[in-house]
Amino acid sequence: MAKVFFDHISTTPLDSRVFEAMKPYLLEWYGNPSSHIHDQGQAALRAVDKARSEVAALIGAKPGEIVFTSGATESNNLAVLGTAEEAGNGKRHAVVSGIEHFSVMNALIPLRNAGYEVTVLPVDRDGLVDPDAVRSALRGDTALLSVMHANSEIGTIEPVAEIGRIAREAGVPFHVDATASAGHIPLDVREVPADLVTLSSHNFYGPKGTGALFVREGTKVAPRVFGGFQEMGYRAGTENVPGIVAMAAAAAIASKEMGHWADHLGRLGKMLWDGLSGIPLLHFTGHPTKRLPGHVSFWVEHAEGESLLLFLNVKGIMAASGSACSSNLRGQDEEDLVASPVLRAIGVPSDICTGSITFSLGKGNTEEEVRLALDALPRIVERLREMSPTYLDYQKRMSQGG
Amino acid sequence: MAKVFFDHISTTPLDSRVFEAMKPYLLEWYGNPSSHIHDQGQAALRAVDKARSEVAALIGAKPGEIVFTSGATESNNLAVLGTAEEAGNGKRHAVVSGIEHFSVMNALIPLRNAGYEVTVLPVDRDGLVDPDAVRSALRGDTALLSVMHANSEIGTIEPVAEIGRIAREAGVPFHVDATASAGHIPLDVREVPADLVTLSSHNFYGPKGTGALFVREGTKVAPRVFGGFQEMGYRAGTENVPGIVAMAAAAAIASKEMGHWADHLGRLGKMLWDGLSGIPLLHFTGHPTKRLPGHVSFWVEHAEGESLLLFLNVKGIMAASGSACSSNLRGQDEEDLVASPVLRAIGVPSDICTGSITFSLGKGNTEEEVRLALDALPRIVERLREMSPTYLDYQKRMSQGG
Amino acid sequence: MTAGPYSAKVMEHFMNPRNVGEIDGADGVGEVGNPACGDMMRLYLRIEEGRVKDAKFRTFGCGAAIASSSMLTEMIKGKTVEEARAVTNLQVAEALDGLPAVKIHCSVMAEQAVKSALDDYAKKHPG
Amino acid sequence: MTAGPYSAKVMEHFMNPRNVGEIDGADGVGEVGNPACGDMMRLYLRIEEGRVKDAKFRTFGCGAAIASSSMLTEMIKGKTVEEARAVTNLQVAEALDGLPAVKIHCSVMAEQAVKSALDDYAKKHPG
Ligand SMILES: Cc1ncc(COP(=O)(O)O)c(C=O)c1O
Ligand SMILES: Cc1ncc(COP(=O)(O)O)c(C=O)c1O
Repeated sequence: MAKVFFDHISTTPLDSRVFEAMKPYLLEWYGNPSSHIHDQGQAALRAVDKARSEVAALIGAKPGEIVFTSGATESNNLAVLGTAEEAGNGKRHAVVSGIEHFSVMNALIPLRNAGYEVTVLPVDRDGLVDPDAVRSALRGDTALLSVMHANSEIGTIEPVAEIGRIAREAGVPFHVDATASAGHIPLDVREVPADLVTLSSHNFYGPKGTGALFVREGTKVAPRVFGGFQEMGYRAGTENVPGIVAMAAAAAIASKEMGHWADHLGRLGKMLWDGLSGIPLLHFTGHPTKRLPGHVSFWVEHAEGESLLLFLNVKGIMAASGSACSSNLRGQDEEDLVASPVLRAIGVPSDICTGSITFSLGKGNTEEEVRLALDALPRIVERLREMSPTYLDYQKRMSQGG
Repeated sequence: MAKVFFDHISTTPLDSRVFEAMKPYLLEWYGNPSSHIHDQGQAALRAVDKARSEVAALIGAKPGEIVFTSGATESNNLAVLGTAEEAGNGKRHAVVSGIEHFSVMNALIPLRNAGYEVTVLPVDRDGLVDPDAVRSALRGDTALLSVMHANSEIGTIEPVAEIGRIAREAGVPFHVDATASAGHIPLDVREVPADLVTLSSHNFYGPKGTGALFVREGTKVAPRVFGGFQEMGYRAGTENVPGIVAMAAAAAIASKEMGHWADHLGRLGKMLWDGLSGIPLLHFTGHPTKRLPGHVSFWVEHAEGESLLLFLNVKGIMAASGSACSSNLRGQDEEDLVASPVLRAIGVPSDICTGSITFSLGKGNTEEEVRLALDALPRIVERLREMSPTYLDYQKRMSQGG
Repeated sequence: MTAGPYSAKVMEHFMNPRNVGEIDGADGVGEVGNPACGDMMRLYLRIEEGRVKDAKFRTFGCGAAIASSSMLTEMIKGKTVEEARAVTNLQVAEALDGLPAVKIHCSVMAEQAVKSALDDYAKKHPG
Repeated sequence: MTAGPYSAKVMEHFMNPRNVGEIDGADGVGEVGNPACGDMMRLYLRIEEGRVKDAKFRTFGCGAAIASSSMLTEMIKGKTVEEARAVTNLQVAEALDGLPAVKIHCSVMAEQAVKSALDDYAKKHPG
């Protein structure tokens, strides 16, 4: 059976060119960059330096502004908590959008415990943050503003350039979580006045285990990991050399090819969107045009999300409900499966949130695969609805001319 | 020219079997374990679960007691800071040995800033911690004791079983940094009453970017990375699946083979030690017998360490001065190159610390390579001494019957 | 080894659920759960001579909810009212070769649905 | 591209240092640094008719220290006393095709060694 991967927002397959770039640093050049007195260490150090330039180039940054981390979660934590720590005692206020990822939201918990005030900005039905709301929220004692570039679950792209200018005016450090967008749509820190940008290797065809935080020259961030003097003092610990080399290779490929990918994914996304429009009681989520290419998200009434995804998987189509975290079977309670904070933030009624699906396409997907999904989904929805007591009631209401 | 890698304490080459185990999780099974509703995510989740059992088996732990991290530094930070946070407000005292790695020592900085008292235990000339000193140092308000299993720089193996029993009696959580020892010499948490143990993949023929912390059932550790609900809540962030699978493969291999490796390395180490004994004014460091197999460390008078290492590298022999961090050319100042806190702790006079070398052998090294080193080093030492004004003065003193 | 988070048995019942539907003029109808909580089950029973003669269900919910519903109907058909009432969620879960920990509540829903339907039957057929 | 942390020029001087040794009855001797700080350099000068006729050194130190010493002796040989005194650490570092930032102090040591040796010469040869 054909296997169709439509869950690129949770992770992406490794580009084979990235694997080839990484391989020598697994097999041949295994040195520790801190042990650079000898050939092995020196090769590792040079590889990390080169990688820093390549990742910097993806967003128009300087090499010295790139701090490698273990992933987006660590980068987001470092941005939020590291900046708050450096902001000084007087500044104890943080502003974030209501649709930030858990790795931003939950990093606020220790801040709240320490007495910080947090302003959570609402978003509109399409998931957009209103720049004017940002302007009103920023205060003299605001230590940090965090607004993501694009949302994983609903695909909406935020007006970060405009928001950045507002933050710059107010003198507030501005963090942009670009986990879902980097390597897919352009983000240039020479144009977007962001002070901190989170990048995630495994979201643009690089491997898991490596991320980065852009820290603009002059921005103060306290380290969160203590030990040796790696990463210019921002992050201790022996560098994940093969991971860093691979992330850089992925960044270099994305820098060159993301325009083509976006064209291709834009076409597939439109085809998928148009095809899905035919399913009754299906509602798209996120902004209709300001969205990630190849990202199509929606919820359907009278069919539960997990069942839909399970059925799709049996038919060879792998998708998810948007944020991998919010479909976490390993969560402490069932809450995880039901309540998506993002869908709540855009006003989806909570009794139907559970029928949400995100199809996130990647550069390797084809029209044929979109057709497979368009063929499978309506039947699956139909079948689950036929089993659902709520759909039965709905049909009765309708036939009674409701 | 033959390339001889004698710096296994900074990092080890990846075992080719580990690479083979890792490869499918880079190329074929790229799923995100949190997206486990579909085949890709499910395969990733199962791989991580299996890996957890394999790593647990290396130290006799239960799978649920293994938390994967990005490396030893993060594990040490989590052990120290996570335990302190859970210890409660009354307990504001930490005890560590004087030869812990920076990732333990520097994790104490935020604790000190928060008003913690820290007792640093002295070590003897061989680098051994005295269990009686531990007993006297532990108090009613001690939140944590941290003593490493083996020291990277001087190879000494600490009596962690005995120290653990003292900690257990006193009811103090006991952390053992086993970065340098795990996978090389046995450590079984059913016998050693450690509550927290740090493991590092790249130190036992696994890749960089993955480590683990053993957290004994019932031990309380607050997370340091906030976000999704991965790693049983101890550590947020998408798992480094290939890294975790690889670490587990390395652990499984080590579990089986470490006895053979130790025999082989014991032989090579003895050969090296005996050969080096012939160099005048050379002083071995660390305990003569309670030491890591294949680890030979020493300092020589009248020859500077970096020059020795540089010269050795030119001759194809890669070694380091023990802790990769303490030879960090990228440090903020030259201090890094000169002052090794470990050598100071064992009482090596600071004006000759700079001539310290650690030869750390690995399972792939051969007698032939040891012979190469034994051939090269005396000449290098001789040559550098001939250039040194201090050696000239020494010779004059000697010839004057000094 | 199955591909998904569930046992082969769960998947088999999920893909081919038994006894989906309604019973016209059922002797007992039970409804438990709530779509806002992610699942809802409606169970129809035909009771004859103190035995469950027929059982049908409609469920809105996850794979475990649907499989539990299907398995439950299979398990209670032919049982006496008392035996049916005694079926526990653990029996349902076991019959499905186990459920993930966070999905146990789905089998609880099935157990509650029988009780609810039998209560309805008792109300309609007092004495 | 060289293998180590240093330029090919540094490595060449490190492996084949020029002018290692002493000058018996040197006209000026300078000593700077301290083994406790990781490096120490002793410079011997033979001065004739106001010019550096010969220069020899002994250095305890890292690769950069040895290469800087070697390069320095080459640079000052033949220079007038004034010219030799004017040699800066940056000229030494440049002549070596650069030094890592944390190693610049090694070239400073070389510069100071000349000044120290010339001070010694001036003291011994007043006027
Ligand atoms: C927008 C966003 N930020 C951050 C993260 C965290 O990424 P990771 O789990 O790779 O650390 C995610 C993951 O889903 C995300 O969607
Ligand atoms: C004893 C010990 N613990 C911890 C570490 C930190 O390991 P990593 O840099 O891989 O995080 C080291 C590294 O040299 C070490 O020697």
